[in-house]
Amino acid sequence: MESRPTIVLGVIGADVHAVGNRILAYALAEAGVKVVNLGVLASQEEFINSAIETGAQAILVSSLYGHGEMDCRGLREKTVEAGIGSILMYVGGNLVVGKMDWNEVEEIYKNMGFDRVFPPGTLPDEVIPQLKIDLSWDVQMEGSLSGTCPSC
Amino acid sequence: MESRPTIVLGVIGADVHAVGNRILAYALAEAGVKVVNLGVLASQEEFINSAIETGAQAILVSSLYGHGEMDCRGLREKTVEAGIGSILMYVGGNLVVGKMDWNEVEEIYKNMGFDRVFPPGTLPDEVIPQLKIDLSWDVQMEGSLSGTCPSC
Amino acid sequence: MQLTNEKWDIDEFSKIREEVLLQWPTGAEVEIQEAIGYQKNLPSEKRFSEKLAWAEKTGTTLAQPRAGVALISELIELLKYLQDAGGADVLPTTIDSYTRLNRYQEAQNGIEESRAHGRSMLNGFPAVNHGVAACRRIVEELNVPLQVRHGTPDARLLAEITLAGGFTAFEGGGISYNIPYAKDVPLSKSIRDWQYVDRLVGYYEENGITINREPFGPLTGTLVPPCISHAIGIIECLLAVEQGVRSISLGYGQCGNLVQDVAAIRSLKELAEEYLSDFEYSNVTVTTVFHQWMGGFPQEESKAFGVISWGAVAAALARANKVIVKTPHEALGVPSREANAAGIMATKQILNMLSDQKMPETYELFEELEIIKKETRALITKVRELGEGDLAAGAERAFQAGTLDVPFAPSRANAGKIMPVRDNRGAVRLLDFGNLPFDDDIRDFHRERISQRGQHESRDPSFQMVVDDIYAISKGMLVGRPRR
Amino acid sequence: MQLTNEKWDIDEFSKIREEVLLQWPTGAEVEIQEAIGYQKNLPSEKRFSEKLAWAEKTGTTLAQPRAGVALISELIELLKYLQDAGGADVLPTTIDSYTRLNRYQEAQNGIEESRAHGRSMLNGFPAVNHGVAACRRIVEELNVPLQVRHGTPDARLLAEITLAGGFTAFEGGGISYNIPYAKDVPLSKSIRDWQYVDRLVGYYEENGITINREPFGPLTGTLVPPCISHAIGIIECLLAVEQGVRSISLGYGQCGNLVQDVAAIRSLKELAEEYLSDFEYSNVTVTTVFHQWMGGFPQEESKAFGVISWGAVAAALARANKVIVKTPHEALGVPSREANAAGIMATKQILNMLSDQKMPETYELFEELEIIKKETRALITKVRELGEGDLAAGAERAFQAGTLDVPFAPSRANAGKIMPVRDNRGAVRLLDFGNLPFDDDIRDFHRERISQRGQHESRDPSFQMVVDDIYAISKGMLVGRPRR
Ligand code: B12
Ligand code: B12
Repeated sequence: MESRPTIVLGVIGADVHAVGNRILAYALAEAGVKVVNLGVLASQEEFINSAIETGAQAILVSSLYGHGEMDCRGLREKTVEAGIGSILMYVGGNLVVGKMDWNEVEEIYKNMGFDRVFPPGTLPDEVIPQLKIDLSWDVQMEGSLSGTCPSC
Repeated sequence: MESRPTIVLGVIGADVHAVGNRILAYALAEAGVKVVNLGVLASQEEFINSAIETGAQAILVSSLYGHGEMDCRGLREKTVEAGIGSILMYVGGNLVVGKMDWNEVEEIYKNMGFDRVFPPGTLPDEVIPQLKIDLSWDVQMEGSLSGTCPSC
Repeated sequence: MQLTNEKWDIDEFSKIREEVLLQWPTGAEVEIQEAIGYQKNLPSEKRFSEKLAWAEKTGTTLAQPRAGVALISELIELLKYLQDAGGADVLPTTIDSYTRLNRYQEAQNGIEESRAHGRSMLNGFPAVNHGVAACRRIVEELNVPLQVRHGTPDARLLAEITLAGGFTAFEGGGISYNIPYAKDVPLSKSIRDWQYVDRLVGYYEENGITINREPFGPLTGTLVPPCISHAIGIIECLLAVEQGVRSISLGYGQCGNLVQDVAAIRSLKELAEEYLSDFEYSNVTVTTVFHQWMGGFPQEESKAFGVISWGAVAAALARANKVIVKTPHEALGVPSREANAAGIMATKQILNMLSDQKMPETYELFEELEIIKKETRALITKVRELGEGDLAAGAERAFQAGTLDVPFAPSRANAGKIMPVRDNRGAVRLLDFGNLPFDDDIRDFHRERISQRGQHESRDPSFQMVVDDIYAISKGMLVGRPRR
Repeated sequence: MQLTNEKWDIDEFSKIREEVLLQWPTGAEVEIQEAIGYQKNLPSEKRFSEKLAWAEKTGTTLAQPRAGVALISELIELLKYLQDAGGADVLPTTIDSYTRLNRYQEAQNGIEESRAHGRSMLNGFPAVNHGVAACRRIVEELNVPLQVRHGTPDARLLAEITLAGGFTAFEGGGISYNIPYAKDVPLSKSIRDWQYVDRLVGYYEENGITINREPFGPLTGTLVPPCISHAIGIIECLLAVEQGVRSISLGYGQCGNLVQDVAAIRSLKELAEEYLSDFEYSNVTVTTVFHQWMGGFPQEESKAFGVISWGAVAAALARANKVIVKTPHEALGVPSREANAAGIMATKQILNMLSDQKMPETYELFEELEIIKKETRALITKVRELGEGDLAAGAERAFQAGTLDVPFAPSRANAGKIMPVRDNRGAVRLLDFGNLPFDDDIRDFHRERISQRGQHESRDPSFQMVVDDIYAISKGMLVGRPRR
């Protein structure tokens, strides 16, 4: 595999929570990932089309605002239809409306076809090593983040 | 029954919580009750002896510090032995160690022979009308408390 | 049609109104004269503006939660609980995210899924779908004033339905409900659509019904310096008043440094009144709203109570007229009704305990007050300049030019060039001014404060410092000190 | 034997010591030289005095819970939880009420009943019954310093056992653990018994082991004016230092008015250092302890969080070295470990968020500071006068004369003539001065403040006002305003 993997990142549905997305994009880029950031209000189609266009190895979906269940349903099926059915898919954020038992939440999203499901408050430091394993790629992280903001 | 009932009031056992006792004594006196106040650290014997000496119609036991269960056990039996077995007995305060279901607490104390059991935070305004009913006596309460402290 | 800050002609308004009411079938339920009659019959304790006037007169800070679920009777039950068990002084109805983006069909699906799942699948109440009669049922079942809280760039139909439905206050504005809540909506459109809302409110006002309007102060909720939200709030206030609004509440989201927060609330009211008289508007009542910390919360409920309580302290000492309350579930999800009530109760305990205490008057407070005023005036002056005297056109151009700029906002209309960071005492300052029209005095002030922190932490202020600040409160701190 | 403030002769001490160790079989386990050796081997992170020195140096406020249960392994589990999940900086072991009254047989029954019932039937840990080895197990299982917290008029055997058991701090004093905690114990006895404890601590000190001593600041926890607890704390400090104690923490229980609370903590340290140098003691380290509200709490947990948080704010802004944390279960009963940890977490969230913020320096604060100092000095001067220069004798006589007097205290040694009440801002003042030796300036100050409140409430200050104040915080207020 190429030394710099490409991933598609975005906040799905009618969700406008932009802060976590900015930080994820920044941290992933700092770690050497090529980040295609759709930003907020991203539709399922945008995720799929960008993944195809850029030959991405993973799709990272955020949903913060509670409608994730409705917004994410069918995404895996669409990747299959589009011929990228085996692409790695992560989802994270506040994935359901309200406080719900985490095991149940994880189950709901795994059943939808996500490979990994991340709870509220996940830090980039916890995502990047996992991505490294799942994409068998060498992370170029040196200590913690530094430098200036690439996207702002 | 005499128009001013006499009651014995005190904080049982090794308990030194004095504030609620002061206020109860004050409020009962203001309402026209003759209060024999044992204060804190009162033993079962003191309650019984005072009740006999003063011909009291009721014993009001406080326990705040959590050892109430151990301290109150046997009090009803002692009143029987002393020949005042039918005297009205109230207990109130923080009656067990820790936060416990109130119904259980009430049950424990009723089984020990208390006629009424009062939860934490009971106000004098809630006790006096009850006492009035149980002693079928005319409370002389006019509005809320007023005047200066009798005991301080 | 050119965007201008001028009171809409009633005919023009009526023409557009016809289209608006056709956007969803429930629009047909709105009959303005009948609605005015309905509003007239509401008892005064259900009128937001009257409750605010009482709060102002008695020096009380009203506590208001956020709350909304998909279905009507569940919403009523929830709000009753917050009123009775929680002791909320005024109530909200928070609108779901599909409605906010006018996706009424998706909201409809959400209603049906909620019925099917037996739990709310929507993060708020889809008032448009439910319609006028449903809103009135809510208003009638409760004893305190109700406000619509949302985040809708085009809230015209929502306003029509909820005001006809008896709500007496309506949050939002053409900037504050666009920049943090949308990606592709042009400011010219959202400002115009909010002129419509304000014109509607003005129409009620002309007919003797005061509806309170509240620009959304916190914006993105994340390290927004007071001058930014103040400038936007005051501009929205002036735009609203031009359309006939007379009761305005201006909001501000807690930054966390007590002196800055108190100075922010005070300066907000003083500045608004200054501009209102400068623009020669009269008979406008301005009140203030303090939002407990709007950024990321700690996950532990007890820590969240700490954050909530600190917000309550600042609201009380600032003598804000209203405080918007967070809950111990904030970091996790839409709160249970118990968690929501808990937030209100913790807040009110503090408000009451502090109601007789005052913020100490110091030079530091005065200095903070002055810098906020100076910055805000600089931002508004530039808007007037760019608009050649017109605030509506000016606001649009200011965002284009980046002389108004909101940190971390998703909107493409926003330059996104400024970068806030905390100083050594936790006050929010600017590390990058972007294109803000600030003179050297202001810039030096910020730089000096930030460099104090840099020295203290032995590191150069950078985006890493900003990231640390974004996480700080959720990790139990205010200032994001470097990890050891 | 006449009560005097003089360092005990070692022979006299040793003689009494033999009797003390015979009070309960576990006394035989104490071997002082071996104990000194054990203490010497404790790592410095387990020494209370060192943690306090670090707190002072770094400007940190340490958070400490109260906690104690009947059985050893349950206690260890509880304390570990508070350390690890709660984040307590220093830990307590709270002793049960039977042990506090030297009723070791009843404590023994409590242990057995607890084993039988499977829940703690005691409100604390009966350390004397469990003995030295048990204490060491506790100390060894935890990573932070441990203090004994109790309320024992005669704590001689308790001190012997727990200090030999590796505890590095010991709360209490001859006045502060008598007047609020006993009815019939003469002050001459409790003061002497505490001279014993201090002499024991002094002996450890002479042997290179610093044990921190902390007079119990809050007394009855109910509307105690700062000058009363300050005077008592400083006298106990001086008595302790005479016996060789070198690490002293002085406590104060929150009254609720921020200015008064901050002034109280500052004046406490300043006064203590002033008197120490006046009495020519040197090498004494004085730190401060702030107790979150010690009177009646609200029953709702969320409201309790509000009270806890407000206490944390005052502790942080006062820069107290340590804060003693309440829990959301306070009004109900001994807290569950989760509730206890929750209190610590809420507190630490606030402490951290405020660690970089300062109390504004105002004339009001200065005025409050000065009045507390003036009052405290008047009380201590009178003690010196009555004791003809001797503080121990003077303290006893001062209580007899009512020139030292604690509100709502159960002890017969206490005159019980003073009556505190809140002023219009919630600061605790004196409605009745009893026999306190205050000049007209001080009296006028109190009267004026109280009369402001009377006017505001249109009622004459009376005992009813005091009763209202006693209930106020538990009913969600600070000042007990008349019910409408
Ligand atoms: C700031 C904020 C806002 C701002 C957003 C400004 C903006 N445009 O960005 C404003 C005020 C506008 C806002 C609006 C709303 N919000 Co909001 N908001 C928050 C808040 C307080 C903080 C979010 C944040 O910025 N956190 C900081 C960042 C750094 O963390 P993050 O977003 O969690 O992201 C991190 C991780 O989650 C993780 N992560 C995220 N995605 C992914 C994906 C993958 C693959 C991985 C591995 C990791 C990962 O990594 C990120 C970086 O560390 C949260 C609550 C909280 N967390 O405290 C509520 C919250 C997310 N909002 C919520 C809601 C409901 C709304 C509204 C609907 C209004 C309402 N009803 O109250 C609207 C929605 C508008 C819309 N259409 O989306 C709810 C969601 C409820 C739910 N899921 O049950 C929350 C949880 C609050 C609550 N408890 O009610 N909000
Ligand atoms: C002030 C206080 C103290 C002061 C007391 C000063 C004094 N001498 O009076 C000090 C600091 C010394 C103290 C010490 C201790 N305390 Co304490 N204390 C309190 C506190 C905070 C307030 C009590 C109070 O004054 N309330 C105000 C008065 C007006 O209300 P009240 O006492 O509840 O009384 C009213 C009602 O209960 C009712 N009532 C009371 N008795 C009766 C009887 C009848 C018949 C009726 C009808 C009504 C009634 O009417 C009263 C008037 O309205 C309570 C917690 C709370 N309530 O918030 C803990 C509390 C009572 N203390 C407690 C404990 C454990 C102790 C200690 C053992 C120390 C420790 N381990 O922490 C020692 C005990 C010493 C001893 N031997 O007794 C526990 C008891 C735990 C339990 N039951 O599970 C409590 C509940 C705190 C807690 N949650 O841990 N305490």
